Amino acid sequence: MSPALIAVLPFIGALLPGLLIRSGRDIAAISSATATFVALLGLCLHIPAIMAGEVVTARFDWLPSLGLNANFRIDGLGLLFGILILGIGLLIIAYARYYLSREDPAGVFYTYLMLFQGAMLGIVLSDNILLLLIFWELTSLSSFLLIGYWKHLPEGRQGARMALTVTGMGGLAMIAGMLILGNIAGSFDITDILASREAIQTSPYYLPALLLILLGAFTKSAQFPFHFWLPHAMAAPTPVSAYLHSATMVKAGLFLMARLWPVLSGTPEWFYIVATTGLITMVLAAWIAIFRDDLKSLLAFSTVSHLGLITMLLGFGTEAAAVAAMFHIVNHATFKAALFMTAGIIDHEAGTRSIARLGGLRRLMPVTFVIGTVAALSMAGIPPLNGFLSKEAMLEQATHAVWQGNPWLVAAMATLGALFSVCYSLRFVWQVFFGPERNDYPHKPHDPGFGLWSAPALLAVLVVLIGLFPGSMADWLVEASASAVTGSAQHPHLALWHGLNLPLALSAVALAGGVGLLALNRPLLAARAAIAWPDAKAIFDAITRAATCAAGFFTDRLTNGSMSRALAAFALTVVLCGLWAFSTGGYQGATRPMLPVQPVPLVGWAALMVATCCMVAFHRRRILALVLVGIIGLMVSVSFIYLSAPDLALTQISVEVVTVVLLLLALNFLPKFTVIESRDRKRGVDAFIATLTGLGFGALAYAIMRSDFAFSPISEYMLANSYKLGGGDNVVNVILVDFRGYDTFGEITVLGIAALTIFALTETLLAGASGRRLRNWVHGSRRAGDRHPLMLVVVTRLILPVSLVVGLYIFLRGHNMPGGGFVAGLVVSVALVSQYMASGFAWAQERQKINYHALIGAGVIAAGLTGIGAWFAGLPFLSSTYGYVKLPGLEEFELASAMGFDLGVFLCVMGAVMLALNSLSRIARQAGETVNLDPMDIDPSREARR
Amino acid sequence: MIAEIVVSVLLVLGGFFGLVGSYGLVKLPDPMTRLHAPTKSATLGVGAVLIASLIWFPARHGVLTWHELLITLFLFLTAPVTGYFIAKAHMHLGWSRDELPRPAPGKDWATFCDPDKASLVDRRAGD
Amino acid sequence: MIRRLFPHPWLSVTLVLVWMLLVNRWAVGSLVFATIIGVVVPLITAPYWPGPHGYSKPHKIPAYLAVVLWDIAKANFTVARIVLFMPRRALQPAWIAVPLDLRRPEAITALAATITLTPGTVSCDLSEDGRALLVHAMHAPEPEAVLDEIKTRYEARLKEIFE
Amino acid sequence: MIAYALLFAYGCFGLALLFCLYRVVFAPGLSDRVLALDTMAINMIALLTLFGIDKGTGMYFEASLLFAMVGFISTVAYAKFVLRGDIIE
Amino acid sequence: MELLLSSAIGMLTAAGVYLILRRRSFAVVLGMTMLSYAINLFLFSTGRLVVNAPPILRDGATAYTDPLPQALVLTAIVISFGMTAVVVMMALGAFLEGGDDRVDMPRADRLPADSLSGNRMSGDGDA
Amino acid sequence: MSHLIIAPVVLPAVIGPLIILWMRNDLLLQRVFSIAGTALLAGVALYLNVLAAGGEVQVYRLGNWAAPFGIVLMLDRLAALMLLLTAVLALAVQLYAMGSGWDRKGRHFHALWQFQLMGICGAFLTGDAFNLFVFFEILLIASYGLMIHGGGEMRLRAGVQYIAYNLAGSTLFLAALGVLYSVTGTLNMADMALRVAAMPAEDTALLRVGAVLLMLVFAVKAALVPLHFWLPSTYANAPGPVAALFAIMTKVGVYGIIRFFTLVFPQDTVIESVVADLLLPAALFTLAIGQIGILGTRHLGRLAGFAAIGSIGTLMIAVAQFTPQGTSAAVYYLIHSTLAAGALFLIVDMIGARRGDLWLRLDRAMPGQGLIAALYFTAAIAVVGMPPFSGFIGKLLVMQATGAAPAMVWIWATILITSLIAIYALSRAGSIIFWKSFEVEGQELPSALELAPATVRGPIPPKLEPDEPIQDLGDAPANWLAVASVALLLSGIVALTAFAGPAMRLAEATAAQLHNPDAYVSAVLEGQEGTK
Ligand code: NA
Ligand code: NA
Repeated sequence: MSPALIAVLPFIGALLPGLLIRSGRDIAAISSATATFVALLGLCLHIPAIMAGEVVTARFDWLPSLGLNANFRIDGLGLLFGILILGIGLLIIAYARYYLSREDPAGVFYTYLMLFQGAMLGIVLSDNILLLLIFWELTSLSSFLLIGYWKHLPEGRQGARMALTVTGMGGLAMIAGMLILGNIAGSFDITDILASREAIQTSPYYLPALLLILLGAFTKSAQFPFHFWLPHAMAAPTPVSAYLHSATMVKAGLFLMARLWPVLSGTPEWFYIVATTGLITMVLAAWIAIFRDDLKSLLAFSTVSHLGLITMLLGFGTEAAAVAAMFHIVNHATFKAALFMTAGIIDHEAGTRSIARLGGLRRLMPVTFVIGTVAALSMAGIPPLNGFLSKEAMLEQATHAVWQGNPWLVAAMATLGALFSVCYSLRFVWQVFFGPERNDYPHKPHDPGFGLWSAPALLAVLVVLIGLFPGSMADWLVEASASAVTGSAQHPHLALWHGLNLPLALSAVALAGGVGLLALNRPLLAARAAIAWPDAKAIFDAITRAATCAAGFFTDRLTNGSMSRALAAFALTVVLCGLWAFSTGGYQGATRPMLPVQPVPLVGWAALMVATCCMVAFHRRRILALVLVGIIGLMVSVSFIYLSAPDLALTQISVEVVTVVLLLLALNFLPKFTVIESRDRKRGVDAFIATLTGLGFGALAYAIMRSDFAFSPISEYMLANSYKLGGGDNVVNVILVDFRGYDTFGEITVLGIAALTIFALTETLLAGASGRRLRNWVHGSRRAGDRHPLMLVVVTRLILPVSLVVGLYIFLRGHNMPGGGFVAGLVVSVALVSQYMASGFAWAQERQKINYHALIGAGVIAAGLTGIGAWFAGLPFLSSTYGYVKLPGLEEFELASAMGFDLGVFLCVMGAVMLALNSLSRIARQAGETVNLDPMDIDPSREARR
Repeated sequence: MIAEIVVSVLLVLGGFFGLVGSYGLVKLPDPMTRLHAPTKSATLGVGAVLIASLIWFPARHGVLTWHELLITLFLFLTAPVTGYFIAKAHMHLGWSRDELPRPAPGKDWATFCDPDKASLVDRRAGD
Repeated sequence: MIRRLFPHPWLSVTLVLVWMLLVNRWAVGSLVFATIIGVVVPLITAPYWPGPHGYSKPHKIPAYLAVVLWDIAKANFTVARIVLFMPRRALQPAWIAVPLDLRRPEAITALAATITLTPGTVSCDLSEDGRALLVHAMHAPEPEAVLDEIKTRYEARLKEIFE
Repeated sequence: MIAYALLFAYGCFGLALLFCLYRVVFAPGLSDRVLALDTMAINMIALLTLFGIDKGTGMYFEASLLFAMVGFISTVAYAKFVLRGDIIE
Repeated sequence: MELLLSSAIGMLTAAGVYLILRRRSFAVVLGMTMLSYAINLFLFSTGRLVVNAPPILRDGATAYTDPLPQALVLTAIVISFGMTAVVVMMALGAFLEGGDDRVDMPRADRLPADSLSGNRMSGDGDA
Repeated sequence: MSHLIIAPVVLPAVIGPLIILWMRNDLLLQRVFSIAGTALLAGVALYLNVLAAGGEVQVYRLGNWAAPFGIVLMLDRLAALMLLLTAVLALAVQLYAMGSGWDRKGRHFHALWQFQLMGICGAFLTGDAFNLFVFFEILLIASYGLMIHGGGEMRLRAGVQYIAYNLAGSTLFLAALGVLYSVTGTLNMADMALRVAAMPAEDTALLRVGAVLLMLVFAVKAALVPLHFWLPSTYANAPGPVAALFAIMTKVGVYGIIRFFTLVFPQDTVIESVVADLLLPAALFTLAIGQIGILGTRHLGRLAGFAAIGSIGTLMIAVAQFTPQGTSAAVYYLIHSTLAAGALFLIVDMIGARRGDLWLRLDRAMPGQGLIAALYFTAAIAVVGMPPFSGFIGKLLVMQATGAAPAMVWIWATILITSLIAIYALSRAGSIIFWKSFEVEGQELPSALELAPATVRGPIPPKLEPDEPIQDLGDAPANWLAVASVALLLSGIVALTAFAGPAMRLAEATAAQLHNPDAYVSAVLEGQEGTK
């Protein structure tokens, strides 16, 4: 079976329980087990080839340009871990079937479990470190789900989050490490990397890569100082703990160290970092385990300790140590899985995992007792169980290790670790199973059914068998894996008896010491309880809480919703960046001569400056500010005229008045005055920023006006061809409707959308809270009488038709003289507005038969159709044409297709302006204004008529 | 030549009245009297200039344009209304009804009457 | 029919004239176009022109305009003198209530406009029944004279023209 | 001669503009400022016409027309706002 | 002339920037209007300044000002008008809904109601 | 020259007004036409991708004017890709808007939607600098309308800020264009590229100012720090589907930077490294502030907004390299982050609709949450860039592309550390929302540790006001259309992961085309037979 298929099978297995989420525990367990079994079978089929020294591979290109490929390999190491993952996985699946209660959502559980299994298998079968990274992070995610499976337990959630954070951190570091490693080796394929030991160890990036990768491995394998997360992950259901923390997840770190052992080990850095970490972890965790009350917690720290042991062995960097490490991986998986399951059974049956509340279970749960004792004794390293064998091998290697010139330090520490190990193992047996029977168990304990104890029993049998017959039971597996780890053929001769040697003596010391320590257990517990030990969880919580708090504070303070801050940052950024860009470039100084200054423009300039200053000074008096806006607008328009831009002036003037009308309409409902809110300091800072921006922008404008174009501008072509190709004398208008008609098309769309937005907003406002507020509106200021003065009505009545004529004139001549659709639209709108102002909106609206929505739609469509029309001539969108038409009896006159476009502009502008004003007026009407039936309030002739 | 003289006279006249109008804006003591200055003098000032332009173009360039006439008409049409409104605004802001003569016994000026007084038969919005 | 096509004949004439002034090209084509405008625009704006319109004696309009123009020119000098040379304290402003005989809004508007355009007086407000006009005089030692002039010189003429 | 007349007129209306400006800055109330703005627009029309005479072009005629129209509308709008709050009612 | 125009642009920009840094939406709208004047003048000035040479083809005329920036400014004016209309309306809507015309987001935007100490400032509008 | 190049603009530009003209009071018709239009747009975009895949830059000369005098539309690989991305996102999100009923909560939703698409597509297609401004304005003003769709105080306040900020941005855009025109005398991007390349070195100050201002304009749209302040409140207060569509809007800014600084101002011109020098630190800060914001915020909507900022940071790190490798990584990550952010915003909206609000606190029950929890989990994984989804691959690509950069250590450290923050923050948010909801039943009170640090424990807030516009979905079961649309986006992410190889080949081809602008320039300026 292809390695890729083997790696995928668990994921397929994950789909089934997910899909059959409601069909109960049996179906979920069976489907998961089937997938696992098939994968295991497939893996085992490769045993002969691997034993022959082959590496089975499968390669699929995934993302070749990154070097991320779906390459899989099975070698001895992969085989060892694969068998552990799938074999123990199978047992866990069976165990969990009986462990989970009917209420637990089994489908979800098995989905998560199989996802995790797939991720784990993916790690060990990857032949590409980027692929490995993906699976690596997947184990973090799926274990997050598994640990948090019981959502109702806060410990579960916190444990899950802690596990994810810590292992996630390691995973992230590892990303960097792996990328560096791959870049040194020139490939991310493990096969290639394993062949580049020389390049890697001589690279200056070796140490960073090593540190980053080890950070990943250590966090995953819960090595000191990252050991704290593992016990908190024990909130997971016991099958999860048994699986994750005996055979799989925590061993992923070990796997990685073993996988990269050929290229990373053998250096002093490796030795001191890895071996020392392992050693400390082994001793420290074992010490802590002695005092744990929760069975699973005890087992968790023992796991940490044993992981430290294996890490230390790998850290030694010798081939023999690697062999021992592989052997202990096998042994630890068997006895620790059995122990976790035992603890689960006790929890399940007795209702508690607290050692203080247990004891005397020997007779009540004989089967469990046997299984637990066998496994625990193996953990303690008691012969002839398998734990003893690998512990001897460990001690043997420890005696060879020299730490900073000190030949006995490592051995002594290792013995101490073993001693603690004996102590907590025996404590497990002694305080749970021995002693008097109690009568205050939460449940009445009894042995569970076969389904629950069969899996640990099988493991216990393995513990014994490997211990007794290591040569036939484990030799092949250790040989294959150790050969793969070291990269050279290893032939370990595992045996129970090595003769009387130093390790045996150290074992004896450990055993005796352990028993002695157990005897002192109660005073020790009391002593330890008296000392306030730093609680890792509290520290972690404090750190994350502080981080969350700091992030919250920072975010809230930085992004505090202040518009002023956002815009000040904006202005400063612009000015500083612009200044920097200018000062770092070449500037030749002013080259263009200045236009002479005439007195009248000077007066206009003074008016503009003074009005602007007053505007800022008086901006709190809002109506006055609007009057000043009017003056500024007037001056700007006039300067456009003076500087040869009549079209601009026309547009600016007419836009101006509509804007003022709009602002006045809005101001009717807004406060009429702005209160002073900013402190003097803020006003000063704002003024500084404003001055800086003004100076910068003014200087930029000056620099531009005083320099010439570096290249001849494209507008020269436009001036030359406006009449010839565009048929118009007004070059600006030809640009607008022809050269750049597409811009104008967009521009009227903007206007139309603006009006639609205003309309939609008005609808929403009137329907919501604003509508209620408006219905109860009380006008703040005293109002004068005479809403619709007679004189205004009469004059606007006359102005309206005249303005329509003027609008038409401006529209028609736009192509050749200043004007055009836009100005015409505004002129007509303004005329209508004046009519509305005179006689009231409602009165005027009743006489207005055109729907403004339709005007906007028609305008955009008219402009669009003018553009599309060109398609029928095979020309691009908006291609224009023009010609001269001669009607009988009349002079020739010009017709340009661009006029159709200009008509669209006209309609759209008018629709938009009127729809916007309409919307604002509706707000006013909501505020209780009445609708008049007559155009003017005072009309003597009306009374005379009556 | 005659045209030139006429135009020059008109320009000087226009400039003079324009200036006087705006000067009145500064010099006259209270807002109500200030209102008089610009609405008339400026109107005539601009009127004179516009007429000067009307004469000048055919005389100088041989093109008769009537646009100035339109502007003049437009100004004469609108200036009274703006004066009327500014006066009303000023009455509203600065004068009480007792300072003014009554239009007729028991009657009041429109600016001072009930702001919500309906014209004759008003409808409530939305009815 | 004609009435419906030309709801406001004077307006139509004005618009034709305005168009011709605007295009400034006295050609047949322009006149045709102006005529079209003269028909169409009043039709469009007709809804905004409710009620009867027209003049009873339109031929008196030119004479009235001449009088007004002359008064404007004359008064301009007066006002200029006041603005330039009269000390602030000597100024005697006055509010004058002008009772109206005119009833048509157009006529009242014309009167008010005339008053405003002639320097020295500004029409400020109507009474709530529309039967009196409030006029402010800039310098009126004798308000009665001003009132008299308005009534006889302008209102009487306008009443002839409009009613 | 015409050049001097033009210069005189320019000077007068320029000065007029300054007077208006003074009234905008130093005014007891809003109505005075609106009045000054209105006067400014009218003076601008004069200046534009002078400019047209000066440069011999009728190009700026529509601008004057719009100034007249727009000055009127915005003055009425300001005043109506003062009087009634709502300018279209 | 260039100096005058660029100083005007700078002045308008400074005024605009100062006003958009205020805390009330109306001032911000005014500031945006100022900025839009400034930018329109600026964009216009990129065609460089010429007096009495409008880009309208005439017989005999040889020099024309650059028409392209003018076309761009026209587009910009129209667009900024639309934008101004929307922002005014939105500011009005926010005032009507929320009771004040502050532009800063209230704390209730970032923090849940129960962590606010109930001192959320009330509206000061004249409603 | 295919007329279909302009179809992505004309199609919505016709459908939008048609909706206003004839269907403005008929929601069903609006939905039919609008969705048909968007689907058609997706089809057109697909066709344009096929067209662009030939490797030739397609030019559409509007008005039949010769470049650089008229406006041209340009279709290259990047433009085509962005169009397709827009159309797909819009289609999915629009389905969601219909399924969730958002389009009923105000007027003109569909018309504005079409105009929004018109603006975005136009921006991607144009080859003219000023025209880009115009289409920016279209997409902005439509976005203002969509942003405040449904109304409500907070949304309007946020809308005012959003529009005001973007008005300042538009002003800056005009300033930048003015400066560039004043120096180069042209607006056509290809022509500008030629002129910039020919610029004498002693006269570059103004040009550099123009280039930098332009970059800042795009940085505003992309929400780069310190120009990012507008984003969190805007996105958190925008209607869910609108926020989801906005996922493409920040990308318009990114697109602008890529386009201008590969075509007009490539690294070897007078601009030198001005932009890259500014961009990279900004990108790093953006990433950091975004990810810290994910942890720091108390509101799920703002969380999604900060996530969007963070993703922009990552994206801009890649862009700021201005190498083919960096650009191709950016293109890949851009597709990913658009889909992921879109999905996240929709999921957040679903959560809000069911939970009543989006505050990250413990007292709200979330009924019927299994499916949504799964969707959230998936989207969160994608957003933080954990395996197996494209976010992880994208992150690897970005890191690999910056492996040789001088600031490599800073870049990698920022990416990795902020990833950790994001992982923690999103898992925390997820567990608060989905796992803690069980506690409301009352079996146990949240322990003190569980509470977010600054939370003051208090009574459950009063029921929402009856007219609160967002909440009218209540506890309705997940609407199949809404779920399907989220699933559509997520399946896009899955596809991007599974077909990372082909996707990356596309991205590389895109980057290669971008970094060889000569073909683009000559396509625009040479061989203009038949034009005016
Ligand atoms: Na404006
Ligand atoms: Na503007």
